[in-house]
Amino acid sequence: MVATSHDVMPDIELYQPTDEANALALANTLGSAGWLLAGGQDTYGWLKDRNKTPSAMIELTQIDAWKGVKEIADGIEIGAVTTLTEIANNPLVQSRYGLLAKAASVVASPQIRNVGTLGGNLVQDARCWYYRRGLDCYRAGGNICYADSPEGLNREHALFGASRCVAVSPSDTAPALVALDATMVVSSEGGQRLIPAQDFFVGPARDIVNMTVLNEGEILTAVRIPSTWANAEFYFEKVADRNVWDFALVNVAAAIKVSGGSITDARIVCGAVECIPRRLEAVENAIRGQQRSEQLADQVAAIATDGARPLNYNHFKIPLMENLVKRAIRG
Amino acid sequence: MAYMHIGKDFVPPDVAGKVTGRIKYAEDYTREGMVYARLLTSPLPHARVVSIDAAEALAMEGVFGILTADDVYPDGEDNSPGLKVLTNQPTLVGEPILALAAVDEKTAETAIATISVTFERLPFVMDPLDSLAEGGPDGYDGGNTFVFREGVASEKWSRDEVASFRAGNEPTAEPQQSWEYGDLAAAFAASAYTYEGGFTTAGYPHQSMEPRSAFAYWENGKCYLHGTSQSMTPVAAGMADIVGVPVEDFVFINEATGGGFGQRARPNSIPSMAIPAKLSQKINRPVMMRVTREEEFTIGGARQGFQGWIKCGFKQDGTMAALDMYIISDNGGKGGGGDASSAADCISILYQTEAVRFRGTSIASNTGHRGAQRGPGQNQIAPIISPILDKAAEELGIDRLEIRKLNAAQNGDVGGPRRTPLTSAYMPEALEMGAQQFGWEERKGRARQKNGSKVRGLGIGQGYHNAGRSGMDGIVRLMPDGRLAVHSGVGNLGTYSFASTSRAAAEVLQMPWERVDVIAGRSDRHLPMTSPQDGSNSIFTNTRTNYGAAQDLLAKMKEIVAADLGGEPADYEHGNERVYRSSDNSVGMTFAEIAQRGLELGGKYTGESEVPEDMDDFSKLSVSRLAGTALMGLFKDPAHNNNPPGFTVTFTEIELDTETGKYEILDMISIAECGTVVHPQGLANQLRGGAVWGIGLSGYERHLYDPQNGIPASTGYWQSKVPTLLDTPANIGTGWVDLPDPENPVGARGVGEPSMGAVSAALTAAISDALDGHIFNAAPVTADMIINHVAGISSEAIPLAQNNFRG
Amino acid sequence: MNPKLTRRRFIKGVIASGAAATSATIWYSANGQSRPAGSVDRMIRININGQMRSVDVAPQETLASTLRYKLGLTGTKLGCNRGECGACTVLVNDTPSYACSILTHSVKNMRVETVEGLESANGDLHPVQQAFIEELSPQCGYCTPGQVMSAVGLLRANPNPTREEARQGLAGNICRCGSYDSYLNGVMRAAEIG
Amino acid sequence: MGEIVRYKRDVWGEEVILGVSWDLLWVVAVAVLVLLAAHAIIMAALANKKMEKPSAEGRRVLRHETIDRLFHWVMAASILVLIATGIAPIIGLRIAWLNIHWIAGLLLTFVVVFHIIRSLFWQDFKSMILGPKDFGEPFDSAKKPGKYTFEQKGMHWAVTVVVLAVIFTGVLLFMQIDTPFWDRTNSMPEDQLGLMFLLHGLSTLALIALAATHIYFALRPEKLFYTRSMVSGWISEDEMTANHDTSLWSPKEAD
Repeated sequence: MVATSHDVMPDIELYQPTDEANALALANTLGSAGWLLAGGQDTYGWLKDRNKTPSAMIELTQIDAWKGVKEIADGIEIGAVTTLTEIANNPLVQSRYGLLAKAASVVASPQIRNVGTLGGNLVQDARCWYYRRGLDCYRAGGNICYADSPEGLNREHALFGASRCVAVSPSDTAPALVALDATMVVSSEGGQRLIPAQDFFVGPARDIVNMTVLNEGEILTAVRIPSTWANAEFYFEKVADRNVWDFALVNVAAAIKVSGGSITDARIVCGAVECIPRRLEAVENAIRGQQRSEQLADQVAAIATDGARPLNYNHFKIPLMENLVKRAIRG
Repeated sequence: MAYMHIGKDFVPPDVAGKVTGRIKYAEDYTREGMVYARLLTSPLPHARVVSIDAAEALAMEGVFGILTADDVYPDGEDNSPGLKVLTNQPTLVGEPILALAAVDEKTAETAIATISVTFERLPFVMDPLDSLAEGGPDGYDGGNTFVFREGVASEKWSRDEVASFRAGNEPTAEPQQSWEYGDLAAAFAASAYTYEGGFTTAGYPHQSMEPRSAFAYWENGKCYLHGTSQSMTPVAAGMADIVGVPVEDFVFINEATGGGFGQRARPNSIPSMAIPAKLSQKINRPVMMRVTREEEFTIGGARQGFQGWIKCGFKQDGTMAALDMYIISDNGGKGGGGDASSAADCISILYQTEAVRFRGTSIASNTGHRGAQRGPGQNQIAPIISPILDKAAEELGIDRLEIRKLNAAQNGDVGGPRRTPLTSAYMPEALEMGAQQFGWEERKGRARQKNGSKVRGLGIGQGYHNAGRSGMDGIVRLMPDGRLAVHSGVGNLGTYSFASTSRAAAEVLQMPWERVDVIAGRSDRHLPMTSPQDGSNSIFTNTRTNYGAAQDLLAKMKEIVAADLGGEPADYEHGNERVYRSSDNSVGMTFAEIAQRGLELGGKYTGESEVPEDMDDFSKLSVSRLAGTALMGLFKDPAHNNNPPGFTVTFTEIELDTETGKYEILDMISIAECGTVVHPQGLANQLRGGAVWGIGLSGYERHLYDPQNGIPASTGYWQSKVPTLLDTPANIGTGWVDLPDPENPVGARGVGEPSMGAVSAALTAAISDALDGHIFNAAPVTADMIINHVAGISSEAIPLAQNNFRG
Repeated sequence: MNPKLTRRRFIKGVIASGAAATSATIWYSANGQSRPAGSVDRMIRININGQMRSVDVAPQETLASTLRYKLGLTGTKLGCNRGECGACTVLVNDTPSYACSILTHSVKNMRVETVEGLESANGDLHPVQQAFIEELSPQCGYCTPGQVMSAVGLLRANPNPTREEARQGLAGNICRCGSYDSYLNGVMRAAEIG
Repeated sequence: MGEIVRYKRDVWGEEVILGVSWDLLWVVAVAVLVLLAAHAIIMAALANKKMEKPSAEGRRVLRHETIDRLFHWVMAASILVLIATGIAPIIGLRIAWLNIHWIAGLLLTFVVVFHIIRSLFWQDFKSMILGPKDFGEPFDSAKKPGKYTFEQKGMHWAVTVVVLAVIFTGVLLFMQIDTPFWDRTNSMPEDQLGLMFLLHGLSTLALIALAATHIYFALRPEKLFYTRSMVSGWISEDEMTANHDTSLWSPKEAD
């Protein structure tokens, strides 16, 4: 029984495939022993700490086919290893899907956005510090949750959908993509599957050790955003302790269609309140067809937190979440 | 008075190396045959090492050896709670148990994983109040507190007393330490408004940018240690002792230090530097010990947290008549401090309180290493007292600036338990200057103005720290080429004081700066002993020593000239690097000529005789090694009497968003009252840096340990919430009163620490202003606390629990 | 390797399906597989500060380790080694990146610039360095090389930034001394010096 | 591989039990299949030694009252659901299994408690007691049992022990999750918690084996009439006299 503070990368193989087939083949062969490496901003800490011990890294950023923003028949397609900086500054994204540009621009820090990718931001692992410390909690395959214990520090944990594990979705871009009704393009040697953003993420009740439905050998290669929500009225806000390098206490992403002052359609999603981005369909239904106004926002905000089950120290997320939803509806 | 150097900006000798990356920190050195050390640390918050089995590790290829506490302390560890080099009695998770040296760090880490240590688990505690309660667990072996000169002791209150204290009531139990002046009862009786309540302040980590890495090797019986420290000579002397080598055989090399903030001022707060030295001695190889960010968090130290009760009485005219304060300060698992008493001292000086009673007890918790951090005590209390002052002003119908002015310290005022006179004080002037530059009169109408969910809040804060010491040594040399060498024992921690204080000597001799060499950075450069670079004392302390040494040098120079050219020394004056007869400028000698003459004369002129008796042994060693190399000026600074205060004032305006609990700092200006300004750019940096620290203190910096299992959470920059650029205002205005202090030859006092307290005080005041005067009685005031307050959710935190970020 | 540790990893491997055994060889033999072909070659040539340097780089090596421990470029500091402080910021194809959180092999075909590469051939300091001296931007100096590189990167992309743009540009570098304002003043001055 | 117990590190890095190694699931599955297959083959081989099957016609006697039959099937259903939901995450099925699992567990607990009480006070408890003389039964073809055969008693008591173990550990683990009735305390020491998971796992494996065996015999042609009796309650007088000693068991007429 000893502890040591690890700080250097352990021995591990590195593969740098330059074409899709090769990458998918490697992912398939290596299975759970192969670590998919994109920007690496959620990789090196795990490896340096020796809390995750794959035997090889498969670098995906050398594959040009998985980079960049391009127009498709219905909307746009963004390669999964496109950097967050590129997305935040891309004219196409800025002009039609400002929601995503905004979300990408508030992730972590400039240097992290310069190498961090959209795919990486979407599939990043839970940030619960107990889990990150390498403790054998539920999410690490153990049989206990240290955060939701009588004295556990759970200020930053879940309000909804907790099942043994109370970790939350840490991503800023995920709520934006769910709000934009995006589709995840998932490839493997077996072929390709298209998964609605909303179904891409999975909570602990269904899978307590993974945050997404990706199976071994599968790679998220692109994200498609339909034209349905292009140029809708968008609202994104992230509230965190620090204005750089922090994860949201709560964030909100909303796409709202308004005509003649009344809301014709809307998608509102909150992050950091559940293990998956939480779509607020009840709120959407409540505002559809209503005049967009301060009063409307005040009326429906409470619906957003129906069924919230706060832990010992995260009650504040309830008013915060309601306030952010209000702001999204007020616009 | 017109100075040649004092009050002027200059280019410190080290700054070029900093912008080019050439200047070397301990971790940047390398040496033939260098091996790497890694630490095995305690996984338990409190335990005793029963046995260590490292056989497998030692047998591994590329492993050179290990160092344990038994190697360091053959006669066993003392039972003081001070941080040890290595320990068999860990009182916090992450405390170093042994070090292993290997060919590279990867090998070292892998080898350490094979070592098995058997621990005896001991009870541990995270919240000092839990330990204080009857039957509660103790953080130390055999007690929960440490009594100076007596050792570990046990302080226990009845559970009811603890519960009542948590509820915000005055503690009734006997304190460990107390002091008092004035008639408290009468003062409260005379008070028109009295505030009373419990409060907490955060203890949070220093997180200096440079981890306390160290590198050491031995050569010809001498130990060379590349380390990191705020101070040079005091640490060099102390480390030699810890390493166990005579000071003359010990070379401490520390050209630059990546931040100190209090925790690297003295050897006993950075004993880990001895590990590579000891290990290198044992395995006879140069050893580099790179300390990780996580290790820097656990052994790098944190400020003491407070759990306190405060009662303040104000007379009808706004005078602060009475202060009664009771503080439980968190001693952590190792280290500790006297922060609590300093907090009361700070209020008594800042607000010239008529009657003060302080009571305090420090209790262990198995949470990290605690010690001095920028304004230890003064800065914890600043953000607590400020909103209370505003509440009093509101209740008594006095302007918030006025109530501060009328309580402010002025010349002739005294303060603290011993009613020590201040060397000088111009706080009302500082407040006035700040008010002018900030535009208090015009702005105060904006207070509490609402705009949608946003509310304006204005705040005024004041900071204080005792800022000057004396009794240290000075060594200057006039070289044969006429250049002036100022030997500085001051550490290079980023304040540039090691250079700016040297300018006092250049000032005396009226030497152009290009002709002056500051000798520092290595203990074998023959440096004078000085006081550690803590307590904002360097400017005051070392301008005195350098000024005095230069005066001694100048006297000797005039003697030499008078002897050669006739007349009395008094007949001569100096300028343009010459000493010449006052009556006839043409009769004189250049500094170079005088220096050469001094060398010929030797004796007292070159440090070979008449060395001041009462100089520190370390300084004497330096002088003896320099003897005969140049014309030397030596000085032993006599002790001064009074308290040289460092004061700052901050005005700020914020816009607080009641829906998110976040606020934007719209404007901030800090004014220093620190005597004559020696180095304007350096002072501005201290004011700006203090501001960022103040923002962290009142905002969100934290020191998280799992209350259930005692494992550290906020080990990195992200989790400790160190303020980023975008958390600070776009501009931080700076200014200074710039009136000379009589007890310093150039009129200067220090200021590094108070700048932080003033800003955090201004911010908590502004937050409370924006929330209609609500007082949180806590620092930090986090977004979730504000949201809960606005939403009317009663705090979920365990009452009086410190900075645990629980909603 | 610690047997306990190995077993623990094994356990995690089975349950969390997150991890395999602790070293490539163990894993492959345990699974009776041969390692796939195409793993990277250690010997690479990489463009550092305008020079092609040949260096032996382990597959897992971070750029910071290569720079500091293989090439002796110790101007690049390790403050946290976790991408949480910015002290190790270098330019990769003119883009500021954390050298502690990027693999050397990932940038072997790119231009890497460190603080050591900024001075001109005749030894003149870069305008940013000059301005940082004039404004006395550094305090302890440990974060300075990172601040310098972020500033240089910013000014290359935007030679005349507003103060707000400069704030955004330097936002990814922690300065524990709190010298942010002084660094910003330095950047604005550097933009003037040009 | 091949371990019985899985370990993990507790919060301080000390090794503690995590639970049973689910590799055993396959071991048990294979073992049970092999044994039952072997039994089936042997029975088939012995089948030629003809003994005429008692007729299901004629007078009917009551073997299981409705309430007991109901109990049996509810218990059977809940156990099958518990096994299915418990295994799902182990074999990597992404379903929200936990709620179904504890609800079924709760149901099982209730019916078992009900059965214990009823059997103690309202049923003929003696008929299920497994005495020393019962052990001679298999070896003496002349000897006939009372209401329950030696095998039936054996199975009953084995299931009793295993189900009680599953319930006991299950209830303790139930305390470790949030439910509509309470928020978890989550304060059981990690080594105890691991032990509970281990026992829960081991007893589950045993239960799977027993359930499989039970179902197998219930479906064997020569025993099918017992299964029928568990559905409709009666067996024929022939079946009774052929398999039971009426001096030890005299059931009342089935209506």
